[in-house]
Amino acid sequence: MKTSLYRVVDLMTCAIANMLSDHETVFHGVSSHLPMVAIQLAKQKHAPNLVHLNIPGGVNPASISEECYSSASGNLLKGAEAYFPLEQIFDLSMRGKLDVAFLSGVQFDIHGNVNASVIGSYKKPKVRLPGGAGSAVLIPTAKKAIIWRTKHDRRTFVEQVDFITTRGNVWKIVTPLCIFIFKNGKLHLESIHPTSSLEEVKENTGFELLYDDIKFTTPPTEEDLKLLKKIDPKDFRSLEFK
Amino acid sequence: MKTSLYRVVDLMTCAIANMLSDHETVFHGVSSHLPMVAIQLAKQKHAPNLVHLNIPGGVNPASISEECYSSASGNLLKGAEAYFPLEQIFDLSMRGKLDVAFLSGVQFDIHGNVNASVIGSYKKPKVRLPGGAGSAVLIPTAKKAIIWRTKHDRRTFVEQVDFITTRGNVWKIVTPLCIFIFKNGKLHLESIHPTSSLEEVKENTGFELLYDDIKFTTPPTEEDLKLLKKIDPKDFRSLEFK
Amino acid sequence: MSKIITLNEAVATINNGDTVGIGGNVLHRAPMAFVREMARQKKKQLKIVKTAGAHDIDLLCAVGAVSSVDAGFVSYETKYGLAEHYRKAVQSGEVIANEHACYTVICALRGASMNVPFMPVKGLNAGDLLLENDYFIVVEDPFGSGEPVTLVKSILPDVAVIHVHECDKNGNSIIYGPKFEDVLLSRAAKRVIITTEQIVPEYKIKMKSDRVDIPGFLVSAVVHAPKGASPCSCYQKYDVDHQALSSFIARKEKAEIEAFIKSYETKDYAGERGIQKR
Amino acid sequence: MSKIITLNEAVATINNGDTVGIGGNVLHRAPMAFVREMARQKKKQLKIVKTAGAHDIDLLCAVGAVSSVDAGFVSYETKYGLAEHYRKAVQSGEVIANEHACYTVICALRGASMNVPFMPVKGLNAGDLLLENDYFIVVEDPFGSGEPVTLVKSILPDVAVIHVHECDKNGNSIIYGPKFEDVLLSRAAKRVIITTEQIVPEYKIKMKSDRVDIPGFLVSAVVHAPKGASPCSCYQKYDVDHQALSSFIARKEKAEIEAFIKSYETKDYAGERGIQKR
Repeated sequence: MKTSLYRVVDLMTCAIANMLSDHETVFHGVSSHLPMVAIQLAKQKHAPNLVHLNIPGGVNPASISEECYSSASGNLLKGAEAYFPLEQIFDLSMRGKLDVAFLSGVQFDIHGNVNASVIGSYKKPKVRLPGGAGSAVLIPTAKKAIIWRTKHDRRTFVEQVDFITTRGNVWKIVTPLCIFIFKNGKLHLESIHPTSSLEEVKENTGFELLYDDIKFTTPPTEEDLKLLKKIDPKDFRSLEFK
Repeated sequence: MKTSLYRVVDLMTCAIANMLSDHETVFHGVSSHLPMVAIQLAKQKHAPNLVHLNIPGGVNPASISEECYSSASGNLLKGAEAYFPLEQIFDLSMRGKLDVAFLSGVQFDIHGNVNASVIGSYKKPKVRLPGGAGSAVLIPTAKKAIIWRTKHDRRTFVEQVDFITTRGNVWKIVTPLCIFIFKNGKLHLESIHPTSSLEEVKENTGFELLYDDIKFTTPPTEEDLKLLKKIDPKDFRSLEFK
Repeated sequence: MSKIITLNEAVATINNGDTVGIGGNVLHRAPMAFVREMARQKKKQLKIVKTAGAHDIDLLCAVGAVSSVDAGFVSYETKYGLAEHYRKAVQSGEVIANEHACYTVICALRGASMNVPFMPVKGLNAGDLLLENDYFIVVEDPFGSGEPVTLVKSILPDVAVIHVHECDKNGNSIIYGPKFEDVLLSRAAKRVIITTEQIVPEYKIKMKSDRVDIPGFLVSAVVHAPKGASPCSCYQKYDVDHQALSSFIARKEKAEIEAFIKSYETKDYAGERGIQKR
Repeated sequence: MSKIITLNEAVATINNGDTVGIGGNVLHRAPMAFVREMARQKKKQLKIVKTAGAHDIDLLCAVGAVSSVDAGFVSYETKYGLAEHYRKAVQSGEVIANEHACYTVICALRGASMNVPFMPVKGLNAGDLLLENDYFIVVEDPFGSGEPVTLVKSILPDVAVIHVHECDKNGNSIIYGPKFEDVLLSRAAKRVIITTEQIVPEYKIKMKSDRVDIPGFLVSAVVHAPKGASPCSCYQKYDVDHQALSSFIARKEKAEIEAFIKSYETKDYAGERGIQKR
C-alpha cells in the first residue's frame, strides 16, 4: 500500500474517468462534483468526443473551474456547444440514448437496489432523505449507471434497503474503499483501492462480498494528477469529503 | 341594397373583425389571409390588446403587409412581441385559453359538422381533400371557432357531410352571402349580407334555413375601408376569391 | 394595460391550499422574495411543486406554510447540507412528501400543459415509488404492444411563480442562462406570476422578441423584485449569498427564522420604489 | 470527426419502407434537395410524417415513392392550389392517407421523443377520424375522473430530414425564424440528417451556442445543400420560387416530373464542391 502521493478522492476520480469511453453521452446532476471532474478528466485523457450533459444544459462546457458549490449553476453554460436542458436529457435517456448517468443514493444492497428516499417507512419516515432526483427513471434507462458514494460503511451497504427508490442498470459503484460491479443480478467486488484492503471492505459492507479474484484499482498516474490539478484547481472533487 | 362602394370580401373581413373582442387570444393558420387581415383590422379599430397567434409563431406581428402568398411564413415574426409556435398554440387551446380559432372546411351541415377530409369514403375516397389541419382539435377546444368560406353553394352547405372531420365549438360561419350562427345545436341564419338576399341564400344552401328574423350584416364604414387599404394594401384578403 | 403590482398585492392573490409551482432549481433563481412574502402573509397548507427544491421549500416548511411537496429532490447542495426544516416537517407528519423522479414532475406538468389527466412515462418501472404513490399507475398498453406503461397523474398548479432577469410591463419575460423547467411550468399553471430583476421598456424586449421565454399574454402579474432570488443565485447577476444562506441553515427556532425573514423586508420591498405603478 | 457527407451518400442511407419525418411546414424550409434526391434514387414505400406538407409530399407521390402519409394537412397554399399528385395517389389507393389533426402528429412525435407507446391528447373527442383510424383509441381515465381520454399512437420516424440555415461539421444546427416542429422532430426520430444552407466553423456556432436548435450529438449526417429548400422558402435567405413551383404544378406526366427533378441536379449537388470533405 502506497502512502499518499494521491488522495483517495483522486483515485476515485481517475477510476471513474477510466470507465468512460469516447463518444459516450454522459450526465451528472446536482451535488456531483466528483463525476463532473472525472468527465473532464476523461475528455482530456482518452475521450475527447465525450458528450458532457448537465442540469443547467451546457453541452460540453469549456471549463468546470468556476463551478464552485453547485454543479448545477449557469457556469456550465459557458463555452458550451449547445443548450440541452434537463427535460431533454431525461427524454434522451428514455430513448435509450444516454450512455452513462452518474447517480448516488444512501443505501445499497447486493441486489442493486438503491434507496435515496427514506429510512423507516415511506409515509411516516424516521429519516426523510433528499429523494432520488432523477435516479428512479435514469437508473432503469441509462445504458450504464455509475454510482459514486463518499461513505462506505454498514449503514450504506446493507443487507436490505429500507426502501427501493429504484433499481436497473447499475453498472458500477465507486466508494472510498473499492469498486463494485453489478453482474448476474448481484453486486460483486471488482477491485479494492490500493489504499484499502479486503478486510476493511468486508468490515464496512453489510452484505456478503462476492468476488472472482482480488484485484486492485489502478492508481492515478503522475499525468492524471497533473491533469486533475489543471482541470480542478480548487479541488471541488473533494467537496463531499469535507 | 347598395352597389359596391365595397366588395363582398371587404364586408366579410369587417364582419369578422367585428366578432373579435379586446384581449382575446386569436389564431389563424395557413391559407388564411382573410382572417389574418380581419384580426389586424380589429386590433386597429376596437381591440388593441388582441393577441394574434399564427403558425410561424410571431405573437402580434407588427404588420402583415408582406405576408403575400402564405399566411404561414416567417414574415409574421417581424416586430412580433414573442415567439409562440404552433405546438404551443395547440397546447394553449387544449388548456381552454384560446378564445378564437379561425378554421375552414369544405362541407358543413346544419348540425355543425365540418368536413375537410374526403368526399366519398375515407379509405378509398372519391376526392381526397387537404385535411382538417388543426380543426379536429381546435374546433372542440377553442372557446369560439369562426369558420370562413369563400364559396357558398349546395355542395358546401349540405344536408349531411360525407365525413365528420370534427364538430364542437363552431360559433359562426361567414360566407360571401351570409353569416350563420350555431345555437341550440343547429346552424341559424344570423344575417344576410346587404349584397345578397334571402332567396339567394336559400337557393345555395342544402339544408333548411333557420332564423328568428331577417337581419342584414352591417356593411363596412368609410373608416373600415380606409383602414383595410392601409393594413392590406396588396389585397391579400381576396386571394381566395381569385 | 400594465400588469405591474406590488409584492404584497401579488402574494395576496395566493390562497391557502393553493398548488404553487416554484421556478428555478436547487439554489438557482428561486423566487425567494415572493417565498418570503408568502411566509410573512402566513399562507397555509400550500402544495408545493418543483423538480428540485432547496431553500425555498425549506423556508416554507420552517414557517409551517406547507401541506405537501411534490418533488424529485429537496436538499441544499453539497456545501450546505440537508433541508432540515423540510425533513423535520415530513418526519413529524406535518408535510406529505410526494416523492417523484424529477422527470415525473416534468411529465406531470407536461400533462397539465396539454390538459390531459395523465402522462405516460418511460423508465419508472420498478421499485417502491410505484407501490407507495397513487399518482403512479401501471396499465397495459392499449395499442397492444403487451408492454406495461406507467402513467403519472398530471399536476396542475394553481399558480406558477417564476423569477426572471427582465420583462416588460405586460409580462413578456426573458431568462438568461439556464431556464430549468420554468418555461414548461409557465405553460402548466392556471396563472403565472413573474418576479423580475428589471422591468424594461417594451421596445427593448421587442428587439429580442425571439428570446422571450414567457409571452406576456400568459402572465397575470408582474412584480419588480431586484435581487428577488437572493440568497439563491441569479445567473450573471449575483451568486449565492453564502453568509445569508449559512445563517439561515444555522437557525433552528421559529423566532430565529422569523427574524431572518424580517431582515429581508427592506430589500424585498425595494422594487416598489421608483416604479411607475399601473 | 466530421459528419459531412454528400447528398447522394446521405440519401443512400434511407431504406425503402422507412418512416421519414420531413422538416419545415407547407411551402417553408422543406428539405427539397434531399426530397428530390430520394426521387432520383427511386426510394419506394416511404412512410411520410409531417404536420403540414405541400410540394415535398406532392413530389414524392408524383414519382411513386410513398406508401403512406401521416399528416394534418397536405396542400399548396392558397395561391398554388391543391396537391394533385398526392390526391391522385390517395384516390387510386396507391398511398394511404392517415389523416391527423396537425396536433396529433405533434403528440405522436412527443410520444416518440419520450419513448412511450402513446400520448394522451385533449380535443380529439368527436367525429369520424376517431372511428376510422386505429392509431386513435379512447380509454377511460385510469385515475378515475370518469372522463374518456383519447390516445394517439406514437410515431417513431426512422429518420428526420431537416433543412437548416447553418451548422458546423458536427451537426450543431441553427434555424432562423420559424422552427415549426423541427426541434421536436429531431428528438423523435431514430436518426437525424441535416441539410444546411451553410457549414460554418465550430467557433462561429459556439459564439451563439444558446441558439443551437439541434445539438450535434443528435445528428448522424450533415449535407451541404445551399438553396436546399428551393423552390420552397428559407427564412431571410430566399422566398418561394414562384416560377419553378408553378411549373411543377402544371406538370401532369411522369416524364415531365422527372425532367423537373433532373433540372435541379446541378443545383442540388452544388454543395459538394468547395467543401472540405471529412
